[in-house]
This record gives sequence, C-alpha cells and structure tokens, in this order.
Amino acid sequence: MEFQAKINVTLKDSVLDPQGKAVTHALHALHYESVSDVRIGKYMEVRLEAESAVKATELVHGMCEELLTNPVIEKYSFELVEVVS
Amino acid sequence: MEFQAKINVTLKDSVLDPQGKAVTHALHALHYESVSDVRIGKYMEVRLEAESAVKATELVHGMCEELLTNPVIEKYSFELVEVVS
Amino acid sequence: MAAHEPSIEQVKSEKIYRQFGLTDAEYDRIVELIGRMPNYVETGIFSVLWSEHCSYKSSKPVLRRFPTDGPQVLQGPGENAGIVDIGDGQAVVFKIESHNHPTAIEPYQGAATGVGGIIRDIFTMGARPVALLNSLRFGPLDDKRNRYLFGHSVAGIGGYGNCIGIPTVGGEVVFDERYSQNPLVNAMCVGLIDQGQIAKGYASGVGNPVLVVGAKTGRDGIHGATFASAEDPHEKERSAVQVGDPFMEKLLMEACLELIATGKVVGIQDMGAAGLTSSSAEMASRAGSGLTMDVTKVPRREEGMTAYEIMLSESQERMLVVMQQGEEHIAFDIFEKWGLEATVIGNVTDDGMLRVLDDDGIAAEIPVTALVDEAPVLSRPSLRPGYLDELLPSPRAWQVEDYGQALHTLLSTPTIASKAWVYHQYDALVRTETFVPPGSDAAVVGVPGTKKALALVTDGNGRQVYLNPEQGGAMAVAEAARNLVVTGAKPLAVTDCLNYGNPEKLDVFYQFETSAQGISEACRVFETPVISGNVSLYNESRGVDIYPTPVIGMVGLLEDVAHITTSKWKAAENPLYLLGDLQKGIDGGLGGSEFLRAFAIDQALLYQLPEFDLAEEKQIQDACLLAIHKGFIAAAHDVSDGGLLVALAEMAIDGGLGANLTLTKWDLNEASLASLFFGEAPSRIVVEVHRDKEEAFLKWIRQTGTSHLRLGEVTRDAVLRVSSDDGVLLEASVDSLKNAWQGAIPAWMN
Amino acid sequence: MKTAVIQFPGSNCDEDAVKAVVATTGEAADLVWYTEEKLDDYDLVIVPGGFSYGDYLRAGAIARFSPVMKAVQDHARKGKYVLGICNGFQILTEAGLLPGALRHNESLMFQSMTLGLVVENAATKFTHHYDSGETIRIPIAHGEGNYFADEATLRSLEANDQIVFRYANGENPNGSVADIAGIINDKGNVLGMMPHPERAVSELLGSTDGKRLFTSILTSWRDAHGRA
Ligand SMILES: Nc1ncnc2c1ncn2[C@@H]1O[C@H](COP(=O)(O)OP(=O)(O)O)[C@@H](O)[C@H]1O
Ligand SMILES: [Mg+2]
Repeated sequence: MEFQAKINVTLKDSVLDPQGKAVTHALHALHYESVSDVRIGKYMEVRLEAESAVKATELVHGMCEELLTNPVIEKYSFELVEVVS
Repeated sequence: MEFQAKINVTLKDSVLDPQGKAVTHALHALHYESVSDVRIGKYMEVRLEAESAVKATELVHGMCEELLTNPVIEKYSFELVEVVS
Repeated sequence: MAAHEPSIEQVKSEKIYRQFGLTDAEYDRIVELIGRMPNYVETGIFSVLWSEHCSYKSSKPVLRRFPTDGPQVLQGPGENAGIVDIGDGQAVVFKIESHNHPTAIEPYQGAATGVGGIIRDIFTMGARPVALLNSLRFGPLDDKRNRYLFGHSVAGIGGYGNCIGIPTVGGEVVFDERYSQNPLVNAMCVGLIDQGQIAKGYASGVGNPVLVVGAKTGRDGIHGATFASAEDPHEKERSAVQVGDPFMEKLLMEACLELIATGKVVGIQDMGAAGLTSSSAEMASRAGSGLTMDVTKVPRREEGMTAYEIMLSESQERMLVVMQQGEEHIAFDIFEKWGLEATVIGNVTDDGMLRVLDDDGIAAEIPVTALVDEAPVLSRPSLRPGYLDELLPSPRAWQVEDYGQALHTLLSTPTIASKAWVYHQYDALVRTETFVPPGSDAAVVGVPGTKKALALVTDGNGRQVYLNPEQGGAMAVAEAARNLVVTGAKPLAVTDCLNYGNPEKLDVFYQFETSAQGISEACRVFETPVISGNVSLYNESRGVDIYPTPVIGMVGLLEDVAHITTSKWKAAENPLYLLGDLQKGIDGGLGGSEFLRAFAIDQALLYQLPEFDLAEEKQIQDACLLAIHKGFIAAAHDVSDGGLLVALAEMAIDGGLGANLTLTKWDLNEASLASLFFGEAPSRIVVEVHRDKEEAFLKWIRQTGTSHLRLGEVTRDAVLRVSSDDGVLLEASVDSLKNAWQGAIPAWMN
Repeated sequence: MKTAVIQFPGSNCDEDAVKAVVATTGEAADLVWYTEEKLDDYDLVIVPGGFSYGDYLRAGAIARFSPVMKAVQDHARKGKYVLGICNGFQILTEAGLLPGALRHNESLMFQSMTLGLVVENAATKFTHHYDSGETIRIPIAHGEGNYFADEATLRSLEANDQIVFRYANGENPNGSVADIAGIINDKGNVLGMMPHPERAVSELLGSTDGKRLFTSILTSWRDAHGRA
C-alpha cells in the first residue's frame, strides 16, 4: 500500500524562534497588527510504501526521530493518508 | 475572536526541491528504502485576532500573498481554527 | 519565594544543591560565608558561579603560571578579552572560547552560539570585530553521527558569522576517534579598537543605573554553565539548548559600539554562561561595588518566569550595561534606532551585595566577594601517567612500497586533506580587508587606513600533547608562531583554549598542568604573552577522555602589507630551500605522526615524539621572518601534519606548479626515507627563493648560522619529482595529488 | 555621479560597496538608512549584500517592504541606475524589479569562493567596459543564489539579452537555471547579480575584475549627462 505522510515540525515552545519573531514584526509593519505570534517550522510530504497503516505510522515515527527532526529542540506531528492510484 | 492559522507552504511542482531529494537519499541510507519521494516546505502557525472566521481567512490569504510566500516558486494552503481560551 | 520552589530547609535536607553540582562541602562553605542557609535562588546563583566553567576552580592555579605581561599588552586576562598594542593609537582585541558541550547536543546551534558568544566578548570591549577563526575536532568521518556533528557545526559557524558580517578567515579541523563522543568547537574573534575607546566590565559609581539590553530573556540554557562542566552532555536536560539569532546580534553589536562611542558608558559586559548572574557578579566584583536588580523589570519572552529562571537564563544576544546616572536616555535612543530594547533593572550600590528583587521582595542577597573571590580554588592532585614512561623510541625505518602511493593516501586523510569544503561555507571576504583568505598558513586581514595587517591562526595537536604533554604544549605555540612567521608577520600574543578530559583523574590533571607548563615556556621564548583564554574540562564520555587538546590562537602583526607571503609556489625555476636541520628531521623518526595513524593506527600512540628545541625553533623562525622582510622569499610553508612531502605537495597544488627535488649526500637508505618524507619533526620551513636573489639569500643565511638545505627548484611542468643518487624516488602529477587532497572531505560529506 | 548605498539593519556589505565606488570611480557614495523615503539626489542606487532582516523567511522578503524600497522603485521607474548585489539582487526580485526568484543553493550549503563569470552581455550600461564573452573572476558568498524563472520568463530573458553574467562552464555553485549569475531588467537600468564585484577591486583582494563594472556605470552616466 502507498501512503503519504504530511509532517509538521515545529520548535518546542520554550525554544527561541528568531524567524517567527522577525516575521511577526514584518507583519505588524504591513498593517497586520492583529497578529500576535508567528512560529515557523518545516512541512514535509513523504511518500512511502508499507504493508499497513500501522506499519507506515511506525516508519514515519522512526524517520522523524532518527532524521527529520532534532528532538532536542523540535517536536512533530503528522497525518497519514493512503494514496489510491 | 482569536484564531490560529496553520499554513503549509510548498514549492510549486514545477520547481525542483533539492532539500527533499537530499532527505530522500538520507532516508534510503538509513534503511527507509520504501520512501519514494519527499517534498520539503515550511509550516507556519500564525495567531491573530479577527471579527469572524471569514475576516480571518481573508487576512491570512492577504499575508500569504504579500509576505509569507513567493508566488514565483511557492504555493500555500492553510487551515483556520478558533482559539478558545 | 516562587510557588513550587523548594524551601530553604528542603535545599539542605533534600540536598537539592547537589543537583546543581555543588558538593556538600561547598554547601557548608556557603552557609559559613553568608552566615545562614541559602534559599533556592541563592543556591542556584552560587552553583553557577562556583561551577568549573565560571570559577575556573581546577584551572586557576595552573593558569597563574602563564606569562601575561609584555610591553605590547594593554589588557591581559581577566577582562572579557585581551588587548594588544599595534601602534598608532590602535590595538587588537582577541579571545578564544569553547562551545564543546552544547555542540555535542545540538551541533548547529551549539556551534553558532559559540560564535555569537565570542563576538560579544570582543565588542563588549568597544572593539569592532574584524575576523573569526575556529578550531574543530570530530570523530572519523566514516561514522554517520560524526559526519552529522561535523556538517552541522560547520554550517552553524558559517550561519552565524556570515549573517553578522564578520569574515571567518581561518581555523583547523582534526578527525580522531578520541573526539567521537566529545567533539570540540573552539571559536576565536579578533577586533580592532582605538586605544581611547576601550570599555570594561566595571559596575561602579553608586546610583548609576544598570540596564539589560538586547534580546528578551527566556528559559533557554538554564544551568548551561554547570552543564558545560558536567560529565556527560547526553544526560543533560534538553531545555539547556540555546538558539542563536545572528541578526539580533548584528543589531546589538552596532548599537553597543555606538553607545560606547558616546563615552557615557561606565561598564559593559556580555551575558554569556550563567547569564545575568555572572555578568552582574563579575561587574560588581571588578569594581568592588554592589548591585541591586529587580528581575521583574527584565524583559521576558516567556510567561511565569521566576527570579531563579531569570537570573540563570542563558538566552543569547543580551548585554548588561552600567550608564552614567542621568544619561540613560542616550542608551534608550540608540537602542530604539536599532529596534532593540534597553531597560533599567537596577542600580549600583556601595554595600557589596548582589541583591535580587522580585514581586515578593528580596529573592536573593549575597555578598559579591562570597560569590567571586571566595569561589573555591582546588589544588587537584596529579600523577604522571604510566604510558608516558613506556613509549618507545621513535622509529626511523618503515617499509613503504610506493612513496607516491603513500603520499596520495596521506593527502586524502581528512585531517590533512584540503579543508575547502569547510571554509567555502564561510564568508571569508566580507569587509573587503581579507588579504589572505583560508587556505594558506595564516590568514591576513588589513588594518583599515594603514599599511599594516594582522596575521591570524589557530593551532593545536592533541595527539602530540598526549604523547608528551610538556613538549606538545610548547610545540602548539611554536606551530602557531611558525604559521604567522611564514606569512610575514611578527607574533604578538596568544589566546588559548584548554580542552581536556576529566580533571578529577590524576593523569588528566597531569596532562593539563604539564602541557600548560610547556605552553608557558614557549610563550616566554616567543615573547607572546597569553592575554586571554578559556578552559573546557570534563570532555569525557563513558570513561574515555579526549586527547589533551590545548588550542593556541595567535595574532601577529605585519607592518607593511608588502610583506605578505603565502605558501603557494609562484614561479618556475625558483630554488627551494629547507630551513631547519634535515638530519634532525630524519633522526626524529615517525613518532606522533599522521603517517603512523594512517598506516599503522595500532602503533600511533606507541612512540616518543621527535625532539624539539625551543631555542632552535626561535632561531629558524627569526631567520625566516627576516628573509621575508629582506625580500628574498616568494613562498614559505612550514612542515607540520604529514611531514615534508605533504608540505611540498600543498605548495605545489596551490601554485599549480611542480618541482624537481634532488636529495644527495644524505644517508638516504630505506632505513631513513620514511622518516625524512613523513616524519613530523618540528622547526622546519620550506621556502621558495626568488631566483635572482638566491645568491644574496645564501650569503645572508650563512651569516645567520641557520641550518638550510637546497632541495631543488620549482618547475612549470606540474609534476612533483624527488630523486636521490640512486634515481627517482617519487614522481607524482600535481593534478592527481590535488584530486586526492581536494576530494577527500567532499567524498564523505556530499 | 552620486551614489546611494542602502543600509538595512542587517546589511553587511554596505561599507564595502561605498569603499569600492570611491576607489574605482573617485566619486562619492553615501550610506542611506532604510527608513529614508527619498533618493532624488542620487544617480546610482546600490542595494548591497548582507542579511537584510537576518534573511529570515526568504532572503530579501522582509526588506522589500521597508520605506526606502518605495524610493528605489521610483528611482528605477525614472530610468536611473539600480545595482543589486547578492542580498540586493534577492531584494530586487522579491520587490518585482527583476523577474524570477532566488532559491536555496542546490547543495543546501552556503558557498563562498572566487569563481569564473562569463560576461554574456557587454553592451549594457553596467558592463560596456568588459568584452562580450570574456571570463572574469569575482567572489560569491551566498546561501540562496539559485536563480529560478519559469520557461516563458527564461525565454524572454534570453531573447532580450537580459542575462548579463553566467557562471563559467562547470563552475555553477548553486544550481541556477541556465547558469545565470546576473540579469538586467528590460529597460536596462536595473542590474542584479549574486557575485560581489565590490570584493574584486584590488590586487590585495586577489582580483581587480570588479572595477570595470563601476567604471562602466560612471562612463554611462557621464555620457548621458554630457560630462567628461
Ligand atoms: N575550521 C576551519 N575554518 C576555516 N579555515 C580552516 C579551517 N580548517 C582549516 N582551515 C584553513 O585551511 C588551511 C590549512 O589548515 P591547516 O592544515 O590546519 O594548516 P597548518 O598545517 O598550516 O596549520 C588554513 O588556511 C586554515 O585556516
Ligand atoms: Mg602551516
């Protein structure tokens, strides 16, 4: 079965996000004053083959922890969809 | 009302994604051979105040087009949730 | 007291101070010093200031032996950075610092914030940072995690320096198993200043306002200083990672330099390890004053932060400033222009107390002397390790099938190979004053508006220090000086970063104090006093310590940019000479060499180092420098890692030229060739002499009594050819040498 | 000729640009702070290299909204000279003064080195002191210099001779389409380039090949204004 995982990676809440800060300022200057906070992370779409959704979920957790994120400063969440071709 | 927009920014399909390619290779080397493709983009969480969901949606489209993405190479999609405190 | 914080009694009864790294004896001493039991906040403050990282409790007695004086020294150790006179009312400010433990946890941010921290140390003094260097140690590249650590550290160093606009002009990288668990990232920053502009970290003048400027304070890196001294970084809490914001630092740097230039700053200090705690205590201590600070006024990034957290936070890109009373508005205006915050949080007092206020009143109240002057000083025991007495005499002979092949192999070992993969990630040219970019022996940056230039280098060789701590320490200084000299510069002064294992081990402490002794002796001989530095201990994991790795950062002066000399060959038919004693080089053998590490790794640590004589080294360096100043020399390169052939190959590759070398009349049998070619005896320099000046050079060099030997000459034909009376010993195309040398690191990393 | 070098809070090649203009043309150059709203007094505006706002989000994305950029737009519209170097090039594309976009280098690494550039169009006001097809050596230093434009844009760039510099054969450091290192707008008064000509203006810096860019601009301006 083919799956697509849509993974969002963000900095842990306590970790400084200089990008988010700079973008917040820029939005304010552009008259989006009602914006109170921006956090910027990564978004990844991973396509993979697996026997089952359970197995695919396991694989995605594995790659997130091993490679795609640095658990010291980042956290992640994802959504898995089956790709029907 | 307070909202949170979860915005995914990705490269347009016609634009090469070297980062995604590099990650695909790295995953293969880590024995995630069943991964066939990775695309990497940005994920942003924006908190904002707006009168209504319609208004908030409008604002988020505005900031995506003005600042958060470069339409020459990127596209975006988002999801809006109301923040109840 | 903040909710959920342990009570005074709990700190004692539950021995909470131990979690902060304080011993029972230290806790008792605190009680004695302040005449009562410390509360939680006070215990935290003591623990960071009394940590190895801040108090230098193990290393202080050793550091005291360094020579720190000289006519050129304007500021020695003790301030944020040292300062050396370069004439015409100008001075150079520099310091090196380690960020080893944070890098092991999060290499990009760890390395980046190391760079950020050392830059602050320089502009704190009022100096404009003009160059960055680094010194790196990682485990071998055949390991995936080592590649990850190396790649991300390099990216982090570049990411910070490139963004802030300070060129990274030099450094070194060594790969060895010993650093796999404990990579080393040492960063050095060099600044220029007009002598009238020097600022210092003094909190003086009762009533003067104390300001926090720059970034907001978050919970980053709480207990980072203790953590820097903790044994195993992997066990450390994850919240201790700090994230750098180089853009913020750029703004902070410009604002601080503008502020210092107004002359209204009483004292200024960056917030490094232990943040507000150490910056405030140190500034008060230097001035013999006290400080009262209301932490509720400190701008914060996160909600609900306690006094404890605010005092111990290591959020980056912040400074503590004492202004003249009534002149605060100057700071407010300048910081506003740069889009930054400047907030008065307290004032200077004369009661010698560090007093911290929060919503509930006094959160901490401690005599500054108790925190700083009374910090423990340990005289740690040491013992000469047994292995030192079991080392065998350095071997001269080695069976080598094919010298050309061996040279290719050596050139492609990552420690010797070209570091272009690294420095191509650093903007080395921003400021348009970089006259010798990375890739030669030392970097050269111009002093704007003058004919002068600074030569800059970092050097260290842990394996050699391991094999002979005293001599290895001296050799590191000598190599740094030699690299400056071959560039045409006169060495001025030293900053040192002392990276060692666990000082509680007797043999590690022996390595530490003995190598420091060697550094001291060499610094005296080269008249290069130590003006600043940093100590990083506990580089140990699972019982394995790193090699004792002192890194020497050295700065030299070129009075005229016309003297700049690089290592690449310039023109065909120019003669090549070796300065130094060839026979001694042969006799020195292969002990401690990269050759052994590459071809017989199990024997790499079995042999004594080649001999080293400081007086001889000094004589050769002096001769080389004079020869350059007299205009004899077209190129110069010292013989170091890999030995003579590697040095020649590097000169050839850079210049795209070849050479014909003829070694006759020497006892060049199989028994000595390997050590002639690959031994790493110090005190040797290869020079390319201008053809039309050869006679004058020879006449002069003979007068100086310097050992020298004509090796051959440069050829247009890009082939490196070495022959003896018996015929050709080695013939290699410079292109193929170049491929081996340039391809090695990219092959692992790309 | 009066030159303005724009200074954003994170610019870091601003002073280098001033030095280079003074050294190569003998004319004055002023630093102009990003809050300035008027550039009427200037003939040449240089948007220099650096990390204008830390280059957060995308290089140049935030800078293009700063007050001075409106004035730069006006300046360009009037046909006066605008030169964007490195971050300046990124800002000009973000601002729509030049077509296309600059992506992360294909290697994903910041790259800093001196390399060969082919002068593709030596007939512009910025490059007429070079020979067409000549290879010059100029340093680069960027993490986001990978030029992209869609097919149609590329075709029109080629057709109008708007590609001014290409990386020499085999030296493309970032994956740019068609090896593009620098382009000019269709009116011929706005040039953007990733390499740093201001870093190649003296023997001590290792190359003097950047000089002729500045002297080209000076003589173009003098010719247009009838001065010697
Ligand atoms: N980490 C680094 N950062 C910047 N430049 C480096 C780094 N490592 C090596 N280099 C540069 O590569 C060149 C060769 O380094 P090295 O082999 O250590 O020289 P040497 O043997 O003369 O001390 C030098 O110009 C040095 O500055
Ligand atoms: Mg050298």
